[in-house]
Amino acid sequence: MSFDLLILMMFAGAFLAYLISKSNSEAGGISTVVISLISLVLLLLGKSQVGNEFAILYMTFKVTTIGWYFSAVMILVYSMTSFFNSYWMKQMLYPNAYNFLYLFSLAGTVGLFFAADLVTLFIFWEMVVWSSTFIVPLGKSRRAAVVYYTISSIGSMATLYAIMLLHAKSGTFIISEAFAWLATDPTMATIVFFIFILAGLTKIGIFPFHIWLPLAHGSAPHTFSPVLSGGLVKMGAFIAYMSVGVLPAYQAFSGSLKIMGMPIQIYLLMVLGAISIVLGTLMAIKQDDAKKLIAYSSVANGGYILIGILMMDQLSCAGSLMHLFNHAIASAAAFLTIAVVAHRTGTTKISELGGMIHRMPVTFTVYLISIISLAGIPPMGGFVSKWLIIQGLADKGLLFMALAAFFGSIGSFLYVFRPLAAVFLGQLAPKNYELEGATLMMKIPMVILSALIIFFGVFPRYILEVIGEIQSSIGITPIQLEGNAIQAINGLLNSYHVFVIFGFGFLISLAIFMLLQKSRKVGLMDTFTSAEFIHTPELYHYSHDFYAPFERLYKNHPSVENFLVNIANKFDELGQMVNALFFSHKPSITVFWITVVTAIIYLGGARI
Amino acid sequence: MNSMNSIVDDLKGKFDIINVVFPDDMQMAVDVDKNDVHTVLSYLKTIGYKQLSLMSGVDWIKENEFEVVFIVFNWDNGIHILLRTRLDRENPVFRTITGIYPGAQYYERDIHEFFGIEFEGNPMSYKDLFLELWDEMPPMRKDFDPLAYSQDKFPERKYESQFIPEVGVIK
Amino acid sequence: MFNIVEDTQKTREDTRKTWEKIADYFRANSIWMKWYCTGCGAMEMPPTMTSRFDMEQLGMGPMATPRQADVLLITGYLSAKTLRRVIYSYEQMQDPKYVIGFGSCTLNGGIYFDSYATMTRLDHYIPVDLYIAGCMPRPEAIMNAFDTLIAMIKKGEAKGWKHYQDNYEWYNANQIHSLKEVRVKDEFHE
Amino acid sequence: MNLMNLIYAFGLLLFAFVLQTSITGINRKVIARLQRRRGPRWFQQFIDIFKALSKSSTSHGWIFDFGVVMALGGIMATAMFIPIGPLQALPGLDNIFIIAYVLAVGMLGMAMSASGSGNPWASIGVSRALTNMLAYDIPFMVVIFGLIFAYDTSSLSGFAAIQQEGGILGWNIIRFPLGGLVAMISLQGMLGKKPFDSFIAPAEIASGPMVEYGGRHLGMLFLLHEFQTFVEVSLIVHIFFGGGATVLEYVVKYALIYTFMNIVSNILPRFKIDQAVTFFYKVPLALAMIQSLLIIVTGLGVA
Amino acid sequence: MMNPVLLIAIPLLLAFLSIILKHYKSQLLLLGSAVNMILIFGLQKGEYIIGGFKPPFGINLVLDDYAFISILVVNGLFLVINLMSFDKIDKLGTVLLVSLAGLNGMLLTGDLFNLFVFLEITSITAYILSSVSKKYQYSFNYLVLGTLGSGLYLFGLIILYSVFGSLNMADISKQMATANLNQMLIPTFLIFVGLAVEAKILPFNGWVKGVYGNANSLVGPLFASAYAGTMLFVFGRVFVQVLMVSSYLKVTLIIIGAVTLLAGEAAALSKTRIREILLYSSIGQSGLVVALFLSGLVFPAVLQIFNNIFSKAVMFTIGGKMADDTGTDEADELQGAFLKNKLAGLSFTVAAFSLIGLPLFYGFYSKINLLLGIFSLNNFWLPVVILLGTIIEGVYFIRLLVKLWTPGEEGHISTEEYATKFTIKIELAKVIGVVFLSAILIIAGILPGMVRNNLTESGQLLNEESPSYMFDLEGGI
Repeated sequence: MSFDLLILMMFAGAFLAYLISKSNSEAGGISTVVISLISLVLLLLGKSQVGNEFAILYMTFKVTTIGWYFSAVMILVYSMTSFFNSYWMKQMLYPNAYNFLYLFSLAGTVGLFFAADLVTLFIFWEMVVWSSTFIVPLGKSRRAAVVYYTISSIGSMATLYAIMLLHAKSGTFIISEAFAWLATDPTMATIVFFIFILAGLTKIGIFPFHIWLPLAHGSAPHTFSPVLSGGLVKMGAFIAYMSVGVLPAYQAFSGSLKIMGMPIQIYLLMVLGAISIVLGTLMAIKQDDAKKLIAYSSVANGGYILIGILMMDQLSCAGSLMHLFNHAIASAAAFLTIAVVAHRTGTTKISELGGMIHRMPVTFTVYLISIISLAGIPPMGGFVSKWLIIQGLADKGLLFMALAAFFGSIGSFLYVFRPLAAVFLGQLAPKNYELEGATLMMKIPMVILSALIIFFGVFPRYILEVIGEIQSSIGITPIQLEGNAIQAINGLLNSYHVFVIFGFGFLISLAIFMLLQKSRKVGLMDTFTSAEFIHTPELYHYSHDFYAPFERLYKNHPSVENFLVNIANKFDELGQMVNALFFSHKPSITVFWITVVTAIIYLGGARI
Repeated sequence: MNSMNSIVDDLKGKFDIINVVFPDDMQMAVDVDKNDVHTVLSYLKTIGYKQLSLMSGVDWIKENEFEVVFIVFNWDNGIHILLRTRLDRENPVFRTITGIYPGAQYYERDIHEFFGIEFEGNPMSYKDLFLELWDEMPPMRKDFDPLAYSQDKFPERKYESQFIPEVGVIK
Repeated sequence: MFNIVEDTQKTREDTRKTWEKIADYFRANSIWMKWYCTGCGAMEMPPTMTSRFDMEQLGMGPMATPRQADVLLITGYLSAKTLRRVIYSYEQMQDPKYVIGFGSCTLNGGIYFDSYATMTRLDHYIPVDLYIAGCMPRPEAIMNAFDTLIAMIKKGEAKGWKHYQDNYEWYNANQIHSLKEVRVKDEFHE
Repeated sequence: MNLMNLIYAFGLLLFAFVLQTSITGINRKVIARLQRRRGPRWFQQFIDIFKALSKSSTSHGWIFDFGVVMALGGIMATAMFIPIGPLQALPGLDNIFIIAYVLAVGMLGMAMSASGSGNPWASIGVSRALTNMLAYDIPFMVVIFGLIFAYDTSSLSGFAAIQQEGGILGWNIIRFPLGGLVAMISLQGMLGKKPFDSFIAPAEIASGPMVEYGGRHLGMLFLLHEFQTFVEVSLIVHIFFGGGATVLEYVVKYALIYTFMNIVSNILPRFKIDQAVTFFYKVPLALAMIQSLLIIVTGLGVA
Repeated sequence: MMNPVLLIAIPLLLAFLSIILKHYKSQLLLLGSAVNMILIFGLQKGEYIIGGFKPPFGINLVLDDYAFISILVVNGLFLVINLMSFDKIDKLGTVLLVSLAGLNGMLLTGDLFNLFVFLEITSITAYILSSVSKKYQYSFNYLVLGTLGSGLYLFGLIILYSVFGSLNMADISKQMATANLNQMLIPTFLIFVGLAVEAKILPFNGWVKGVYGNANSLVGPLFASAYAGTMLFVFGRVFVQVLMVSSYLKVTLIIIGAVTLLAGEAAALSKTRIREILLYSSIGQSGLVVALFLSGLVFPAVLQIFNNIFSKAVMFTIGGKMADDTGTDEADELQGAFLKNKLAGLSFTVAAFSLIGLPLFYGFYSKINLLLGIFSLNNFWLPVVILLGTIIEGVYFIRLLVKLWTPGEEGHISTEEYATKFTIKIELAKVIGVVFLSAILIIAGILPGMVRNNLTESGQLLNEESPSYMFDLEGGI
């Protein structure tokens, strides 16, 4: 099926889902599964269409490998998450609108990734923004939607400016031509680069635009948070990729000042990425809401992705493109598990939960696998991509980025472990003794995602081959693969072998364990209590202020959120000032202003 | 000493003081009727005796009375006042002072547990504090026989030969 | 047919015994201790551990929790309240486990023999492998006791834990008689 | 990679176990002498481990067991990557980052198992251990980063080979003394020795993560600890002390470094957890940054 | 062939009739506007002389493309709004008929003084309409300022007449080309102020708050779409076709427009009442349109006027209706109001989206075009202002929409129980009307070629080179 039909079909599917939900909302939820899965299959089968061009109305499209790759990630996340939709229909105020917007935003992203001209790009970008904006308030916060829209629209308006500026200068909207023109004009390239990438930065949640992520991710409907974090955030990565890869940034900036071998323009953005990593990590560590925690982890991972993409080299760029896939599925899986917990217990507060493993072992396992990937521990996918990024940084000697990367990497152990320990492990509260686990419909996507996480961790070449194609398409050396091994300039990673050795170690360990005396099974409350008798499981559970000593070190940190809120308030005050100065109940004020303006005009005019 | 005398005079002028003794420097023991305790304590608290250092009981079994002792302390002049009152041993009921000194909570539970004195108005005072699952007579009463209790509850070791000759005497 | 079964059972029993012997060697030479210092006697432990007497030369060392420990050292008097905690701790230990009663109080109540609150005889409630008499015993006596315990383990005599398993009803009845209930609920768990 | 590699790796694993456990035992003796005690026999550590393995145990659910197995398995897998002098079971897999992160599998397994016991002491201990890790790993990684930039390799054997070319003056500890110092301090943190052992703190949080372990679980954790120590000390030997041209040379270096760290540990008190973090971010991290900047910007010390 | 004067005459005639036929006022009004609509399609472009004197001496009506398209839209909206709020017309039929005549007159006339006359007629009807809310102080303010504005306009006109000796638009336009523009500063500016009062340009618009802020579901949309649209069209005609503006004044006036845009949007951001938000948004939009006209970008300006008046008609109808029913239009009190009125809510949303300029809606087309136009003038600061305004506009509209659609407390899932306790029953006529209008916005957004084909000619009439983004099926860029 050619992709123009695919995009149209997805839009039609959105309307279809709306109609189905009208009669039966749960059937509508299931229809989102069917439609997104069909789209996924069609997209995956259509890999051979790379290079095709087509148009819908006045919008032009071109199928590229990068677009195909991004679309695949996006539809995968959407389709997996859609399995959960039907369970939340009852809680939604507008189930049919939810289903509609859900598929509509998906179709929008696919259109965005295949756009051949900048206006089409912008059209789909905005469509995704407004359609997703209206899903967010169905959750826990109205403010989140407004903040989400505000930050997004700052980015998209900047991008629109850049698009128009570029058009005014180069005379074309076609992406490849317009960007190619910039290579000749470094000043304009710098301006366009910074303004254009702003949309990407806001969407990835790079400092100082990160504030919408915890708000929107944390309070969107539980079924939409995985999509926000796993999917929509990646749109920003796409824009960043376009600004560095398609816009020949390194070529255009070849004459500019270099810091540690990097053009200053790119280095500045990398610093922002590094700040995001550190900040996301620190904030994630102190969150009490599991969803906000994963949202901040998305900020940190966004920093990795941005740094990697900005490098635009053989290793880091490949790592970054792979990381966005790994992060997409891992964070979607993590959000889904939290959704299961929220579905059963009604809360996502870490301090109110505990011992869920005894009621939902599958969910726990999925969470475990996803956080291992998020933290970048072998043999999961997240490790391979982080390894590539760090090897790339080491190759260039970008010390400060590496510092942030290490901090984010080790720090991620801290924050991913917190829900593990406090939500899934530890004491189970008596009120949750009878809790049920995930249903089959919920288990399917979670298991598929975990399987993918492991599969691409062990055999990363299947994804790196595609990335290699992308790299060659923009003229950088593709990543080198030898069988399962990744051959970097300064290191070698054969994750299949690592996996085998890990399995071998595990088997030895298991053998030791099995050969020894059998253990006696005891209850959770039969633990060392300094010989005190404790009968209340809830109180015997460590979940508040998990990293209190560490959090104390930065509890008085400055916050950019206050600064942004202040700016917003300034506009508000400006409005009030306008209101007070010009709009009173007395006409004399207006007469006064007419006099003043007339006088100014007259005096000014007299001088000419 | 002057200040202590003035306090005594002050108290005597205001309340029915049964007896005043001075056990030590900076200490005085004041006996009052059990109905006056709360007014005296309230007054003492207002003039600076803000700390309830101790509250305890004594079993005067021959006089068939319990004595309750309140030791209050003034941080400004360093004087301890021991306020003492007697209760009927047959009907040991006393009104709680937790309204005046909230910290008396645990003392009242202690005294209730060990002497069986009841504190009206303090439902918490009926709860166990030190003794878990105690079901005998309160153990600090003089007519309680701890040895018999111990022999009943905690079986003794039977020695085949007497290691210590006097052991029988002690018992 | 019948014989084979008997034979395999016998060989299995033999193997088990051999393994137990080997294991007993390890157990004797590596005794980790959890001490339960209820009243007095805690002061005697530091000299036993440090350079003067150095119990590490016997392969002994202190441990933080009963789960990790092999021997429970109970020093000083035991009130009814602490006895409950001792039993709880003892039951949390892993087999094989040993108990040393330390000082007169655990032996016969010591000077608190007539108290309404302290028990008089520890082996009534948990199996005691070894008592150290005295009020208080000197570190020499403690080291001596450890030597004895090591010898007992090597000989397979320190089977108190087995005794507790086999005669649990008796011990439990004693516990119930004296304490009514072991796992009490105190006011903080209402 | 074929079956022979695995068998070979298993052999090296056994060697590592014997080596590290013996050295631990000897070190207990050394410390005892330092404190004017007689100390245990040199094979006391073996006795302790086997005794723990021989005892009965309790389990708090499948994650409690699985975590221990995963932890030991992960650490053993890591140990298999480590070359011992010239011996290397799995050539090409001794990438520093792989080792550093596979090591984390073990840590995660243990942390998971500990929290799975339901004991809050364990969770507190894990939280401290992880915070500690965030403190000591970053200076170490920064130094390693500089070295990778300098040598364009990230394999342990590669580092060792480069250093062996220059004799004793080729050792990175000589060439990059600041980095070496940082690495040694970080090693102290990695080994969980004083002053960075607040996550064990037996008197304070009842040995933290290990609070619920007894019997075979505890024995396996002891095994894990030996392997972990082996991996961590080996990292330093390979990266900063030129590895070993022969097994003997390697073992001698290994033993000396471990003993040195142990002695240092025994004359120091314990940091609180936030003090440890502040210390690591103030001194070692600054030194590490200086060292790496020197390498990257000036190339000072690079052969 | 019809004479466009009928468009003015028929409403006036019916207005007299309606005084006699008291009970059929609203029917007559509908009849009048419907007849007008039919007449419009029979019109032929050209110049029509009234009273026999040839211009520049006589009064003439000019029906060019610009006038045609504006008359079509204004009359159409007038009809739709009256249909929607039929119940509110009641006694206002006469006034509305007169105002229709005035509006048509303003759009058609080719004479500056005649324009003044129609402006006065329209203003008087507007004063009366504004008093429907019974807030007489605001009507009085409006009256004072409106009169002042007309007075200044007349003053400017007098100066022009004394200079050129003519009031005919075409004539003045011709003579302006050779005149010293700096000498024309004062009359031009006075005319600007006179029109600015009606077109709601800061700082001459003190009356707007009281009048718009209390308008009901009939008056609100009428003011915000028919009146505002007419004023802006007239402004465009006067300042693009008739008067030449010196560069100094042009920059100043553009700045005034830009400031109006930003200040209006900022003021809307700080408001919580629905109608206040809308009125400040209208002010901002007027500023934008004025800036565009003065920059010479007629085509984008016309697009933007359409965008504004269509959207505002929808939004003011619904906002006014809410206020009519509940007595308040505080967004907080009305949260979840769309829960029971999904179609109306949807139309409101579409209108808001179009106004913000989100793709798939008509507003995006006009936004792209106006940006394209401004960039083609090598003006790089005005787009920044416009986009900043767009961001602010988006924020407050999204905030409002989120509140009206999804009631709820922070930290709690949005459920029906938080929804407003007021019941709002939007009549079928209104629903059909707003859905019709918003459907136009969507269709024009998806297929902007339709709009473009109808509009380019009128754009080219006033301004020779107006760039436009070719939204065609061919995809030519």
